[in-house]
Amino acid sequence: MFKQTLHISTSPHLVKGTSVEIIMRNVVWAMLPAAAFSVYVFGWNAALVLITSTLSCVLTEHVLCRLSKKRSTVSDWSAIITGLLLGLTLPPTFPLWMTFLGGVIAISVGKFLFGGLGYNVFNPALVGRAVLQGAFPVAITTWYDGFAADRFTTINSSLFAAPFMKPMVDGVSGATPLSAFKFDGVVTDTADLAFGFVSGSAGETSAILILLGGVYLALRNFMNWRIPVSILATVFILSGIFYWIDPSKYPSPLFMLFSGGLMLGAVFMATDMVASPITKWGVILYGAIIGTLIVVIRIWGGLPEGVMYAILLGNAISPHIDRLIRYRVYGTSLKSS
Amino acid sequence: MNNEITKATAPNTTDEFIKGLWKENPVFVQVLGMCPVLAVSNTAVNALAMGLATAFVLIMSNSLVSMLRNFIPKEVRIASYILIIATFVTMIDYAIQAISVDLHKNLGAFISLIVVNCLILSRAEAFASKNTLTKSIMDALGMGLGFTLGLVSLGMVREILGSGSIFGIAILPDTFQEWVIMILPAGGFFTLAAWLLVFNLYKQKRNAL
Amino acid sequence: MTDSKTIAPPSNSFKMLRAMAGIGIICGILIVFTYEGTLPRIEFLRAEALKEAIFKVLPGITEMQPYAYKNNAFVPAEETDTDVVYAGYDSEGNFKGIAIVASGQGYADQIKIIYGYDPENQTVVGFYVLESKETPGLGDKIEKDPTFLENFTALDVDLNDDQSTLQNRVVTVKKGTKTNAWEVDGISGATISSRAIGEIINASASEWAPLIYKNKTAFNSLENEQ
Amino acid sequence: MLTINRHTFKHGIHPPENKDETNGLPIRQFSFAPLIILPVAQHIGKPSKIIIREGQEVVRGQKLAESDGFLSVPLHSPASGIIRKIANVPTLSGKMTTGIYLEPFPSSTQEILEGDPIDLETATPEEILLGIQEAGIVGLGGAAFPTHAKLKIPEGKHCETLIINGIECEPYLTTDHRVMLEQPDDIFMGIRYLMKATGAKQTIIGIEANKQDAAEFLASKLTGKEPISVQVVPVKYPQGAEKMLITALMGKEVPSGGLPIDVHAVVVNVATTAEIGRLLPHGRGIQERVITITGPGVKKKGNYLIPIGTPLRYVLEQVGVDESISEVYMGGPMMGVAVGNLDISIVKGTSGIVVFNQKQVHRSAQVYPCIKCGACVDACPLSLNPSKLGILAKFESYDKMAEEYNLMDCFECGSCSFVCPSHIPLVQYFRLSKSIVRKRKSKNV
Amino acid sequence: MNQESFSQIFINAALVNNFVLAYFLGICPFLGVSGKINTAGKMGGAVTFVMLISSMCAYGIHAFLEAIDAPFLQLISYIVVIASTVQLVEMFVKKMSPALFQALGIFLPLITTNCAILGLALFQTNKGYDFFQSVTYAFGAGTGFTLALLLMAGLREQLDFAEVPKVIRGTVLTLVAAGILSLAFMGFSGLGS
Ligand SMILES: Cc1cc2nc3c(=O)[nH]c(=O)nc-3n(C[C@H](O)[C@H](O)[C@H](O)COP(=O)(O)O)c2cc1C
Ligand SMILES: Cc1cc2nc3c(=O)[nH]c(=O)nc-3n(C[C@H](O)[C@H](O)[C@H](O)COP(=O)(O)O)c2cc1C
Ligand SMILES: Cc1cc2nc3c(=O)[nH]c(=O)nc-3n(C[C@H](O)[C@H](O)[C@H](O)COP(=O)(O)O)c2cc1C
Ligand SMILES: Cc1cc2nc3c(=O)[nH]c(=O)nc-3n(C[C@H](O)[C@H](O)[C@H](O)CO)c2cc1C
Ligand code: SF4
Ligand code: SF4
Ligand code: SF4
Ligand code: SF4
Ligand code: FES
Repeated sequence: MFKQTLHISTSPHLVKGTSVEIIMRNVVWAMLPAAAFSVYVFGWNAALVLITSTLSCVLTEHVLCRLSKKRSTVSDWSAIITGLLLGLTLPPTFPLWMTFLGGVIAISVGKFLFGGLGYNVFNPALVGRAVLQGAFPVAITTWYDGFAADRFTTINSSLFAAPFMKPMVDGVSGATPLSAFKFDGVVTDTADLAFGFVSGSAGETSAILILLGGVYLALRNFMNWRIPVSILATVFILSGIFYWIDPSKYPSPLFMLFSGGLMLGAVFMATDMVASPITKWGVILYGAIIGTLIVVIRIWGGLPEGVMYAILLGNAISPHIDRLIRYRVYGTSLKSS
Repeated sequence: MNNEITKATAPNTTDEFIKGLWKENPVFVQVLGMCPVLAVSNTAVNALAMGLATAFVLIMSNSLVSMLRNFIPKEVRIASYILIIATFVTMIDYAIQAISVDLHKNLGAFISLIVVNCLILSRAEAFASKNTLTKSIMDALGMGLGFTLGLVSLGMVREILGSGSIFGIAILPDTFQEWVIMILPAGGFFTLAAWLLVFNLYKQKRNAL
Repeated sequence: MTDSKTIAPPSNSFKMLRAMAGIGIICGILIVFTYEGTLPRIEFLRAEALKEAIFKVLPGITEMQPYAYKNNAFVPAEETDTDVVYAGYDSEGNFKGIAIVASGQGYADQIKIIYGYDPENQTVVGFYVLESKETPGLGDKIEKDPTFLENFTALDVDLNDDQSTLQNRVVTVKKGTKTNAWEVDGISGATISSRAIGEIINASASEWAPLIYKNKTAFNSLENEQ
Repeated sequence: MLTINRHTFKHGIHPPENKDETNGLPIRQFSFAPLIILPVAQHIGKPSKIIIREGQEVVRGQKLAESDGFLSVPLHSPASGIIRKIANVPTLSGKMTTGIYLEPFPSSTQEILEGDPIDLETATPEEILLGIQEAGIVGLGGAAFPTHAKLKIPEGKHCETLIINGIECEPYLTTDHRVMLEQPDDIFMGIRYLMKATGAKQTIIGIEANKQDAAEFLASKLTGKEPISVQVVPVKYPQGAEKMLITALMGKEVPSGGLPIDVHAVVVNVATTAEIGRLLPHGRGIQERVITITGPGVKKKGNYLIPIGTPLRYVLEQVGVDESISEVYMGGPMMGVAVGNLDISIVKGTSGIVVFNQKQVHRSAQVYPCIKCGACVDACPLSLNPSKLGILAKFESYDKMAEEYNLMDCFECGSCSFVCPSHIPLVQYFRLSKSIVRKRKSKNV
Repeated sequence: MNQESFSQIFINAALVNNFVLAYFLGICPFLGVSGKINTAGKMGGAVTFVMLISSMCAYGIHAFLEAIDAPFLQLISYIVVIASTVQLVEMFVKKMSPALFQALGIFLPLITTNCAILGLALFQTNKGYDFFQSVTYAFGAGTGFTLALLLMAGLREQLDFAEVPKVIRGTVLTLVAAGILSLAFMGFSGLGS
């Protein structure tokens, strides 16, 4: 009757049944609508950029694991997130060789050097983008208007710039809503922003779809909803105050919410749990800091957009937040009599 | 401490010279005086000028310290070294201004900052104050050249990738896409990290053999 | 180091004094010699560089003369003066314009420029960057980009009716959209730096142009004193 | 009085309860095994001293071993029979300890030997404590700490509140639930003894909302003359832990490193209470206890009254288990210990037996690095930071764990391991770390 | 003369042109003392304090050298005066707080031979700041230095518990993190204008 050998494990013998892989896979699902919409807006250009960035991240992860003689960690899906997010932050006509390089840097510098999954102190996708922005500031701020008539028939030649060579600029370059505002004082209609009828990086176009993805993740408890809520609320309130003071000088809070990479950053990038604080209040403070930095950079800084920088700075601050904001351990602060 | 290692492993003057180039390279092994290394290595020319200026100060101060080593009482030695170093730095500062205003502009305040480069003070303290003039000069030559080598190797990488040229001469085609980041501060950090990584990998491999 | 602070014997402190004094003397001699030796050459190089810049921004001149604005008038400058501008003259000694140094915040750090102002035509006639830390390959186009430099060969800085300030603000617009003579065509990819130049010139010209225009006769003769 | 609390302690988790299969099944008497095996160390503290010889005949309820000092309780014979052997026996921890092999007489009437009754009215608190000790009672909630030792109020402290722990937050287990439904009179009698022994001014019976029927039943028995109340609290693991229960019921926190008495409370498990109420009036010793036997691998699930010392193998044969069983736990699945050897036997602290078969045990073996998702931080009822503790444990920074991150407060509830998406064996790390820290400390002293 | 406002000077020195991350000044203490948050904070405080003092000294020396027309003595007098000031501070700290002195270890004396301090003195002279501007500049630079040091220390305390290959651990990793931090600080560019 009892021939079976018994397993001996230590308690608890029940587990909740989530896993890193399930979480990561769901994040990918949540991003897909926004990614698909960007392809709809920018055509094959955006598709190629997204595919290249994802491939390059996955490939880099695989190769690095092999080189360091570890089991390949590609199957945990996190490299796919990094790749997709990197692609979404790039202009849809960004040269593919630069995109590829960005993916390599995101994974190798942003993730692997720091110890791989779970140890990266900065958001790897943003490390990739920050390096690209530092290296190729012109290419990364060359935008094209969406909904070009030929977007599903032709591919922009700048995508195929030879490796290490400058891209040829062709087609009409458009200004993003933020740079239009900062440099020319032109305000884009909020509905256009929310539904993506603007130029910008692939992931800037569909605030609504990104938000929906975020709601899905939050409902399934795969994402800390406090982070986006805190960031968006801070941006809204701060810019609301300035708008109230002088509407002719400062952008409206709705414009601030729906323009640029704010939605993508708040929903998918600041929420990377590895590089964000761990407690509820810590996370809210983290969101408030990021939100404040975004408003400061956008309104007073030299650059039109500050989401990436704000999140990277937030990442750098989060160890301190975790050090300062901890839960009071049960029974402490009361004197043991 | 350095001194003990030096005495044990470098019995003759050529060795004093060689060690600075490789085994005790100030940039890659000792990681000393990093500020100028990072700040002025954005082009090979700047790096070379800075390296030579540092080497000059190093050689001169090492010589003078070595010559005066029996004359300077222990209590005031650091003060005297700083005085000596600051003198030679002021001299090279004026000399560079007299050579080219542009070069001086590019190197900025970093020429003056050679004063506080701990490489120089540490050589004076750890070596020149205890060794003969010839040995001290050899040591300074080696360290100075090693420092220059480190700087220039950084500067070359940064200049080639960042501007497509080397010592100001374009070597890559016009269509080459420059990596602006290489000239930015971040590029300095990254390049130095990469060089150190290469060095560590090499050391690891050699130790494994 | 130990903490015991025994008073050093006199012979020792004498040695210390002697050593410091000796070193001080050696150092002093070295420095002063270098300074004296290099000073003429350094001053020459600096003056050359300045002269070159002034000649660049005031086309066609062969002579120049610094003027300082003191007690509501322009007088030939002395060495210690601060608010200095440079008047330029052609080979016949005719007054051609004024070179003005100005600075302001750029993308990376302060940018220092010099520009030439022709009070006769009320235009900016030349422009040169003296110091900038703008990003190589981007912001440093303000020094090199020929179409950008083209902006400053005839930039309109007309004074307003009561001659108190400029008629139109000098503004940098997006590349390719310049429509008025007082606008600067920006550099794409370096909007911030090119805007900074527009703003620097605007601020400086608003201050200097009325003064110079009012006193333009002060510059008419080239005092040959060299 | 029945009150329904909406609030409870902070954090905690909600594992699937799986209590429905057994919570409706009445307690049934289990038969005697052909050979009963009794380890003498059944409780925390000093093992009892054997006072019988091999070959001796004993009567049910007779003392086989007597207490050896204050932190020790006697062991009573669960059946009339003959002592076959005094030898080493296997235990749950895998170590062998001294034990008694008892062969019950077949079909004996199993009359129970009675001792000196403790009269509730006349006995002094000291006499009650002595009675509890003599009855061999230890905590039946699982800790098996000698109850009289816990009830002894230290010099300078006093007890206000007696808390009866009817929470039973472990999934699968329904022991306490059935005891509350079937032995209300014993429970109230036990409470009277306990209140007298501790001097408590009031008693709160704490019950989770998934046992509403038991709560209402007990409340209906209240006369209103005694200061006893029943409180229902929301379901949450690990509410049964005494610190959490005190917070849930009284809104107070037991100081770190302190005991319930620091907030003038004493917590006793409901089954322990019932046992006191049943045994003391007759001066009997404890010989059997209620155990839930359940889990997907068990055929005849139920709540059984099982003689102490019954071998586990016999128990499983009687209830019938699947061919493919692969894990057996003594206790619930959250805190219970996996059994490696079926030759061990039921002890006083055994509150449940859960059997899993292959299917349930098929969990993902992949352990990922901590991704700092914070799930564990939001699960830990003590508000520790298991994420940080886990990383420190991996790097063997035990002292930092204890000094900066309150390692020693962890009561090993396993909530953190339960929620971790990276499947990091957190509580396992902490058990090890705690024992290492303890060892280092004792070495330093 | 320099027209910059105090807030402009402060923001520029602390964030936009952070001494460590943009100007590469004080890299050695940045690499050396950023291992622990506690020490980093103390070091930052010490450097800020020394910066304030040396900034005032440098302002005075500069005025004096202008008066006697001996610009060639600038470097020597800066270094000597700053060195002696730090010496005084060191003696003061040793006496007042031996624990702090212990914590800063060999770094307090090295503050003297730290280019951030000397750089500050030289830059404020080059920029032609007046007395109060100089002090603001020193305060901004010190704050920026402390900020960079603290951020780095936080990251490194976390990285101490990361599974990093041996060849990367230590200086290489610190430099990479510094590089990313420096990229992140580029977000502040243009702020102080
Ligand atoms: C690394 C880096 C360096 C930059 N350097 C400059 C610069 O020197 N000057 C400038 O105007 N903008 C600089 N920028 C800013 C961007 O190029 C900015 O997006 C651009 O000025 C916007 O102008 P556009 O609308 O013409 O593309 C830099 C950006 C980055 C990321
Ligand atoms: C050495 C020792 C001494 C104890 N002393 C007391 C005590 O004086 N009073 C008390 O109420 N509990 C005492 N306990 C019991 C524990 O505090 C606790 O009630 C027991 O471990 C079971 O609680 P738990 O199952 O909630 O963990 C003691 C435990 C040990 C190990
Ligand atoms: C995580 C944890 C969960 C517990 N759950 C229960 C429980 O559900 N029921 C229970 O009676 N005791 C439980 N306990 C034990 C109690 O803390 C406490 O020891 C017990 O109620 C005291 O009664 P006893 O000594 O009569 O067993 C638990 C302890 C811990 C640490
Ligand atoms: C809600 C959520 C957001 C994430 N955002 C990012 C991101 O912005 N960048 C990234 O590289 N990885 C992201 N990841 C994936 C994963 O955390 C990342 O690969 C780790 O940072 C690698 O250690 C995210 C994961 C989740 C669950
Ligand atoms: S003296 Fe200078 S170079 Fe040396 S360690 Fe200190 S700061 Fe670095
Ligand atoms: S003198 Fe410099 S190199 Fe030598 S031991 Fe001291 S700090 Fe190290
Ligand atoms: S096992 Fe310890 S650390 Fe984990 S949740 Fe329970 S008390 Fe907290
Ligand atoms: S639940 Fe696991 S993965 Fe999440 S923070 Fe805790 S230990 Fe890390
Ligand atoms: S601090 Fe700048 S060289 Fe060391």
